[in-house]
Amino acid sequence: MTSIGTGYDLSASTYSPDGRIFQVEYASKAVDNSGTTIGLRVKDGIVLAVEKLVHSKLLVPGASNRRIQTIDKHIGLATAGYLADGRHLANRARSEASNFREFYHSPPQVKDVTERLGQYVQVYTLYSSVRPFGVSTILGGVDKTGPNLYVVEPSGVFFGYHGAAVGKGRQLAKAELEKLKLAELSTREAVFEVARIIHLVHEDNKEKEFELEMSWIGAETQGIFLPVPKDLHQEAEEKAKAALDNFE
Amino acid sequence: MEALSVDIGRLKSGEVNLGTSIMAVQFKDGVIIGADSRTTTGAYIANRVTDKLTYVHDRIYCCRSGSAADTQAVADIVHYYLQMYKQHMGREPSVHTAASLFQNICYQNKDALSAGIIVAGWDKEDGPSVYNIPLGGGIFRQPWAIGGSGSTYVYGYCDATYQEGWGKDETIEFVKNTLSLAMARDGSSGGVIRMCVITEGGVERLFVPGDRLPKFWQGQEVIGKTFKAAADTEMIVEG
Amino acid sequence: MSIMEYNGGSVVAMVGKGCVAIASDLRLGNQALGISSNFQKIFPITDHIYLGLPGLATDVTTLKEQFRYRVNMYTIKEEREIEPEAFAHLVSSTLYERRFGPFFIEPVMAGLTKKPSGEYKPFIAASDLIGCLNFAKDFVVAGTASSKLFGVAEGLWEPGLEPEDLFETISQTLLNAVDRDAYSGWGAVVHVM
Amino acid sequence: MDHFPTNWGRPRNDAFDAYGTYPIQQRPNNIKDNFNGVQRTQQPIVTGTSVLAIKYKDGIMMAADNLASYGSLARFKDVQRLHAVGNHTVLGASGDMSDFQYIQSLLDDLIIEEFTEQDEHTLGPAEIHEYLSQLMYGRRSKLNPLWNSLLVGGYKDGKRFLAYVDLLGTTYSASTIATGYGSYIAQPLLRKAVEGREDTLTEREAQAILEESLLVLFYRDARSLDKYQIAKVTESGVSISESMALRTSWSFAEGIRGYGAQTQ
Amino acid sequence: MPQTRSFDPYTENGGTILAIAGQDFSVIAGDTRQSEGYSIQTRYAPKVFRLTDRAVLAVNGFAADGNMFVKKVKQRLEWYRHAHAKDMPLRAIARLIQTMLYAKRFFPYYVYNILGGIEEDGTGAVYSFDPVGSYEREACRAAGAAQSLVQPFLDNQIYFKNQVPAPGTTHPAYLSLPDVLSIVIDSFTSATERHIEVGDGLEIYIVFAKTRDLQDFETIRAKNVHLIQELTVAEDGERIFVLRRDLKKD
Amino acid sequence: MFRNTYDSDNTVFSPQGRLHQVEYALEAVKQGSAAVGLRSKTHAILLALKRSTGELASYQQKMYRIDDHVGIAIAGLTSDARVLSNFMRQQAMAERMIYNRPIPANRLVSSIADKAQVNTQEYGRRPYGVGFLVIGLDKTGPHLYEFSPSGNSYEYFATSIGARSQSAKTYLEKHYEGFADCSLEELITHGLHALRETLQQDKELSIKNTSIGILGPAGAHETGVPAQGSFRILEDEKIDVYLQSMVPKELEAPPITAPPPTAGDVDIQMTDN
Repeated sequence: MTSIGTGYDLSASTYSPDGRIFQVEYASKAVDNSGTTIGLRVKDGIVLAVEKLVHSKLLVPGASNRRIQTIDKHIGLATAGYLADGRHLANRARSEASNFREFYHSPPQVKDVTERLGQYVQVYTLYSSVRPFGVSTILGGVDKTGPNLYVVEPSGVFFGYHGAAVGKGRQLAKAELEKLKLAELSTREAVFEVARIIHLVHEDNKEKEFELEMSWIGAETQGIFLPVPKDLHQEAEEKAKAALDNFE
Repeated sequence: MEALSVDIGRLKSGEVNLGTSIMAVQFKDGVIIGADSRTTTGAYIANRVTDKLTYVHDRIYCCRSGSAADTQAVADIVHYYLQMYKQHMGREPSVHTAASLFQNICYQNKDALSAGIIVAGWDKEDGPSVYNIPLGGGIFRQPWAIGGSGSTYVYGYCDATYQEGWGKDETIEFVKNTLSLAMARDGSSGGVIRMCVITEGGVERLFVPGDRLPKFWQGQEVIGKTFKAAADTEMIVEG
Repeated sequence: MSIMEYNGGSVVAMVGKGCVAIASDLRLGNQALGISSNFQKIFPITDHIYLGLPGLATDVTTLKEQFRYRVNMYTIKEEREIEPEAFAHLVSSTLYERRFGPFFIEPVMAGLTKKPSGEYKPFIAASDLIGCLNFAKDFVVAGTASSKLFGVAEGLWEPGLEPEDLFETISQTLLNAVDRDAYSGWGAVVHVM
Repeated sequence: MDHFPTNWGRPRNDAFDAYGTYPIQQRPNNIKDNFNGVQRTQQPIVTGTSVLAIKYKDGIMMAADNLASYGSLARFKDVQRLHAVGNHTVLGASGDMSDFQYIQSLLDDLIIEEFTEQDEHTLGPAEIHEYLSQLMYGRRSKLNPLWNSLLVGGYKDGKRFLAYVDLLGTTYSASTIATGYGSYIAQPLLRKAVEGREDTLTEREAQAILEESLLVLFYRDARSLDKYQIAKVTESGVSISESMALRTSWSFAEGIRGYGAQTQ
Repeated sequence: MPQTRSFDPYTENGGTILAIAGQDFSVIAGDTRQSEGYSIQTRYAPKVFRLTDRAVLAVNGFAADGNMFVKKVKQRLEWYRHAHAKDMPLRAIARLIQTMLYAKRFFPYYVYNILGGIEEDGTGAVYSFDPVGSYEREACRAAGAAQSLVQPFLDNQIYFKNQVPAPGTTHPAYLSLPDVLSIVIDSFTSATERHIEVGDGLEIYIVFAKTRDLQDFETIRAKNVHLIQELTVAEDGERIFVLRRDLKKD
Repeated sequence: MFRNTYDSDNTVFSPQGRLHQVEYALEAVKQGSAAVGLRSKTHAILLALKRSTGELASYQQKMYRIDDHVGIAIAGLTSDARVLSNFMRQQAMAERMIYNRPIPANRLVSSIADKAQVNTQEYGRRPYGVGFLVIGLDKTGPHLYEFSPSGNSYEYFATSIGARSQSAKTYLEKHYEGFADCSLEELITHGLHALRETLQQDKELSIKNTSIGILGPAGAHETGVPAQGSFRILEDEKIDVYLQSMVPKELEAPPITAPPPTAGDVDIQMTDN
């Protein structure tokens, strides 16, 4: 970042001489500093997981303070970066999904919502009067084309993935994801894998407390995006911890 | 509770009326849609060879009844939306999608429009399907649908005749007979029968000239005249 | 504007213990305009019957004469005074003669019937404008203040009233009812038998 | 010129005046609406008839036939007029079916919105009914009503709920309710069978009461059908039955003879 | 021909309400039947509503308008509480209601309102309104389907109209609570007898001034424990009760 | 003039991905006097320290009623608080109008958080300069939330905002595990102890400078509380009894003295880490 302080990095509406938009890059910085967020697209469904870093032990664990949001019956989203920006995007995604339903009288595909959300995010990279979103968004869901997983970056670009990771531990997480045969995994199996990976990447950030948050959609949830049930969550977390101990 | 009398026409002054007989039937591999060809202003036949089968997408057509201007405008808008849909989403719209677009417009503008539309076609998700969007802008999926002023005369015939599991040929016969019967009793319907067979493979147009319509009882027995036998009803395949 | 409200006026009759009472207002109006404060609408029929005729004033006069004539004919033919029950039916049939072009009058009658024992039994009745009779055990009302009369009467009337109490009850009923009726009022008259 | 024989010799019908013989301002359909010239409020077109509902021991039960009429034409004979709203509520509609479909899509949206909150707060029947009341009253206040009579029934947190709302926004709740023709024909039957027995009626009894009422309605309502569905809402949620057929009886009529001289 | 089926945005739902002001109390009552035409829609639809500890509003006419109006009044009172940390005084509520009704002068709420309660000076008060907001403070008022039946009766019994006091005496300036309650009950049983839209149930709200001795009421209360419910929220202020009775259901 | 190039505008990220304007807004919250919130299984309560500008001035209001089931305590710019609390009241009333139900407290908090987020992203606005503690009571029990100008909101067992709130938090962290089973009186005493930690050396809690907001059934010293346990604010004489219940400071376990946080402290929570 040699151009810092040259004055070309103060607005999203300014290019640097070498054609970069620094404000978008800086927004990505906010994402890179946050807890890791993972999404898995497997045989029959999607699992989203978040390493939710806990800044105070006074926080109520569990259902409140959620980082994974529900967008439609069959679509969910998890963000890394500024939580408030993430909620803003989740609200936008909900209204996009709702508008789609109103217009076409049928549920949107994950791609439909992702495309519209990508366009929305991109608009915030165009003007000096706004700043880009400080979040990367993983959208996942099951529609009539099957399970789908996308990541929308602060720049507004989006790609489809089999497995995606954003946030601080993304490198290690991606390395782990690549080892999995995602297309053969069931959603239930994916829950265990994703729990293990989150615990694994947290090793680098051990001094901070964290909470594992997971949601899923698949055959077992009748195609509805839901938080992973308590017993399964607990089982996955215990196995993850055990695996970690063995690893060490 | 008083009985409701529905004024099917609801035309504005001077409006061109599609007093009509239209129909769509789903079968195993696709749908057949059909319509008469008469357009009237009052009692005057403004066009005797109208084409009332309207393309809205590659495998989706609609049959229009009510005001010609209204239904054309609506079909144009839906046609536009479906083109945009394909370009934006990169996939073919479903019949349900097309029917929903029709329904949105018909419902939201129900005070201004007189439009009864049947949407039919073939798509990957559901295969063949037929949707009926009657006057108020409701939407009803049906295996077969009839509409227009002529339809009121043939509900009984359709109820008695239609059967599930038909192939293409039986379905064509059904459509042809139904429309002929409707045209024979409804003064606002007549002319020729136009049909489209919509399947995964494509759209095939069929045509029955006005002098080759299937004939049913004509009333001659009572009058006692001998009836000049019409030529065999024969179908002419266009193109 | 109903023709029944053209001239205004109201009548009420009540049963007491061995007595009856009938009362009316005295107003004659022309719609909202007051014309007279001394317009009689209760008429003696026999020594034991009073008839109240609220409604269109011209019909009040006509009917009063009509009934006088018919009661006289009855008396001559029968050589006896007409009983209240019989009179009620006379009223009814007289009105029904004009079933399809009625008098705009809703008569109320009160009387005493002589029983074989020689005692007098209270009798009241009312009719609609085409002669449907209503024999009540408590009170009957008619005229432009009828709904008000019903309300007050229902609240004030009780069984077994002595003549003085009956007088007070019917007076209060009529006065308070016509005070809330623009078409009735301008004085009142009460008859107790 | 008028080519319609039925119109010859009659006052002119100016819906069509091909040669413009009438000055425009005199044409009857050019007379402006008293309000603002916009013709907004029309009539219901494709309509459903009565909906019936009662409270019983385990919750509420609701019934409606499968007919959507077009005037006197029985146009759609497989229409569902009972609609589940979330897990605690069922909605039954009579009146205009396109408006009902619109209401259904609003409610579906609302339920998704509520689902996406994922916070243990869900809309129960009372909330749905209040929402619909505001919707219906709001539309009537714009003189553009949704032409329906709706019943909302449900069971949540151990409480039964049954209430009505119509195109004017009029609301009420009672232990038996019937809309449309049913309010004259079925409601007295329902009251007699249910009032005072809300807490003891079994599911079978409740269903029998509704079916009996539907039967009477089928005999006496010319816009009804002998195909119907029944919905129930209990502790365990909403369930809507498949279509069922009424068992009607006619054989008693065989010997009945009507007007005119009889030979057999 | 374009055919306009005109839409009438109003209906009437029957029922009757009344209110009577005492010296240091106020009584507001209404029946609970809701009807349309000859159909009884429900036997229990309240028409009388507690607004604050010292104000009760009775609404009658078109039920949908009535319910919406009460809801809006309640929300305005809630804002008043937010802004001033106290309940709005009765006479201010009366003026508020006028303003709210008149705001819809050209598409009125088709409802007759009667507001009853206790003024800031501790007196019992009744305000009555027409549908477009004309209002007046009175000692008593009846409204609704049976207004014409009940009002002249109240004139007679409350205002002593057409009654001449015995020589050397005067009419009492205020009636006692038991007297008022029996007049209310008589009014409704009478109206039920003679009006088809009145009946089923009766709700009588009673509001007492802060300073009032409730001894006479406690006697009544003891006899009707199961019928009377207290609705007071704040302590050391006005107190508010509701008495529920059956009326004939035919 | 500015501390760095990236801190004068809320639409600009720093190269580290930070939003300085938002961080400064969080400082505004710390300028306000402290508020403490905590909850048990049955109650949620707020305690706040009121300031006055001088002997002759009245004390600034710190608590607002939003609805029967929601109350807030504020720290920071009072005028911003009024805008947001009015918005909350509107939301609460709209919920009652449309659904006839009390608005779920978590959604109410989210709605102002969403509002605040917009002010961190668009030019020509500034982030709100006020933080809220929000208590709510619903079917799922009592709740306590914190709202901050960054557009974040969190649910806590107990927490504190405002000047020297870190000291109160330290107290709460030490004791919070026992709060769940506390009676209302014990809960208030804990709250007062926590609030006391935020006082300057020479100050004490008094009936004049302390407000207590309560949701939940009436306590032993309360009368005239509606059965549903509506939100009420206790001030003046009514809180004397609770102040009396406090354990004098000297007698308490050695106080954990946390150094007052400085600007740019780790305490600033912009991201969730």
